[in-house]
Amino acid sequence: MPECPVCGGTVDLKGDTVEGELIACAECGSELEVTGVNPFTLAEAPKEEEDWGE
Amino acid sequence: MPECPVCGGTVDLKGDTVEGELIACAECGSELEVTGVNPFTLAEAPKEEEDWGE
Amino acid sequence: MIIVKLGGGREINVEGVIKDLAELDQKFLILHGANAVRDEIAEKLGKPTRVVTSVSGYSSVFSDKDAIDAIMMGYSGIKNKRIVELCQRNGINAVGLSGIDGKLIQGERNKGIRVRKGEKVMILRDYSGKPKRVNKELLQLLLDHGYVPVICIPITDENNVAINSENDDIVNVLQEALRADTILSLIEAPGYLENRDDENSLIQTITAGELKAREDQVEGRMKRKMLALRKLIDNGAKTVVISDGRVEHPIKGALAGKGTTIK
Amino acid sequence: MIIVKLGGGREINVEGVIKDLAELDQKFLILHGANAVRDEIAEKLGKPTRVVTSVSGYSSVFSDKDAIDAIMMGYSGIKNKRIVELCQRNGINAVGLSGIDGKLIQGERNKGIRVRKGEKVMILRDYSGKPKRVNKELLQLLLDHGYVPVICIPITDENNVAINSENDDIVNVLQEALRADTILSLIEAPGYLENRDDENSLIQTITAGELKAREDQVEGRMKRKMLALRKLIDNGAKTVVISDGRVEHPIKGALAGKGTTIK
Repeated sequence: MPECPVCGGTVDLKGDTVEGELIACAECGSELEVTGVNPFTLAEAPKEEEDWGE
Repeated sequence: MPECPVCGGTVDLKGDTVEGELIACAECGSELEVTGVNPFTLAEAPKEEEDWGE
Repeated sequence: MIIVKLGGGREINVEGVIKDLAELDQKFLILHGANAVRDEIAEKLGKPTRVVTSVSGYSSVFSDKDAIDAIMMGYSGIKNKRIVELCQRNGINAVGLSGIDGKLIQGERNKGIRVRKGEKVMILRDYSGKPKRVNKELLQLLLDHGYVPVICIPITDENNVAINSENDDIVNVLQEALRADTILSLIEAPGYLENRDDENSLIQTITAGELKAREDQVEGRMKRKMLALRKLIDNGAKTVVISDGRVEHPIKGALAGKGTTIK
Repeated sequence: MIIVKLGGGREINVEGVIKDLAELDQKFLILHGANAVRDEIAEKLGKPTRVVTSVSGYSSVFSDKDAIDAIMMGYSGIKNKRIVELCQRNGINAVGLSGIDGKLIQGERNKGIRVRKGEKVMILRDYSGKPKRVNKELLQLLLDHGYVPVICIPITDENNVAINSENDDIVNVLQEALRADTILSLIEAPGYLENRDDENSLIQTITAGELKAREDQVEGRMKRKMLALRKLIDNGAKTVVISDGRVEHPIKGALAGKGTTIK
């Protein structure tokens, strides 16, 4: 299982996790983005943006 | 009936003559374009061009 | 200098706008939309414009590759060139440019919005972003040589990729560069309406301060539009007029104060 | 100065062309076609490209209003802007322009061709014409400031109306203005073939004189193409190369003399 990029703790991912999914780190609560599967890779989720404009 | 713009002779047009049609003047043989119907109007046909390019 | 912002709806009287502008003795440039014709093209090409709604309730166009193609066909293709043609036929020496031409409008790609997909919350990224700066040298070069820039999306992102963006934001980066004294925004309504559905609830004049107060009362798209308008005043515009683009003389009307004037 | 003429077929390796050009240390500009993507758009919009045949046997595209719309969407819309985007992503500061922008390519409307309609012979007029001159000042202004013009139809007629025209003729008016020393024409074939259907019948080099002789043996479109090529040499081009635009390095190949060189 991958490590949380913020606190280093192990992040437990369910089987149906897909790329682009957002999850919260159980240990530090940071919002993480699943950037890859097989193997799972994680990154801190980008800052909140309401919309794109048009 | 309209006059030939080149030689001034009367041009005899059939009933089914339409705008954009090309006809030859019976008297001077010039190529004329029917530029209007009701009433018929005539003009000398533009110089021959083979094609438009593309 | 006047910045003319044309809405992209079907009912905008573009011919009337151009005929009015042809009589103007001031320098001007045009920023135009084309959402109506873009949607039509996208529909007919079997890739209709898609709108996505973020978890915080904002809806916006999903700009994937097909959507950028439709923008290039609709905005910088047919709408831009038919406006340039109309200008030329009325003695205005227009040059049509999208934001990627000569990196005219440079922006930054959006980082992604959050959308719900069944039980999951997903990050959704596309080809859209916010404009940050303008190639002022290119604009000035054309203006100084008697050309009238006719501008539209797409703009270019930090990696020179073509992206969608919002004309309300683009007019702001244009204003930052050009410091125009007057900005005319022509829309498919008499002006800024107190009540959207009542064309008689037109607000004639509004100060930047009043605008700020109204901004605090609303949410979402309307809030963003008001913020963008207020920024124009902050960036040196003396007069911003939102006026009806459907009438016979839209520019003359706006210059005569018809619609909503922000001072 | 090099003029790069890109064919409008699907198989032209545009990315390969742009990557080669990014390494070039000479000034250049691009004139491109887009007939393949235009035909596809016209088809999907339910107004397929129509070809008419004149009484003297010439066939050409019938450019009515819908056809010009498709040209604005296909040529000056998606093709032009995707090429500009590719250029920008490879460090080439491209500015995309159609012939009507700033009256870059000025022409004259065709007077009409003669077509048979049942028993009658009719004059058929449309929005097409021949290019006559170029706005050299605008081209020079952009080139001198480090921009690379990426040019396509429509062009403008004597009344500033947008019209269709032939790239073979447009490259000639560009050459008259710019007196480029090299012209590279990239097509969907190895070069000028003795026998159209035999890719091994490539003619490596041909002098203007030999071209004139061949011109006299053929009729129609091929004759016009050869005349246009010969005119390039008359207008000061030292080297004209017709080369394969489908290979991995189309420009490098052409500059190395691959294809047919006209001297």
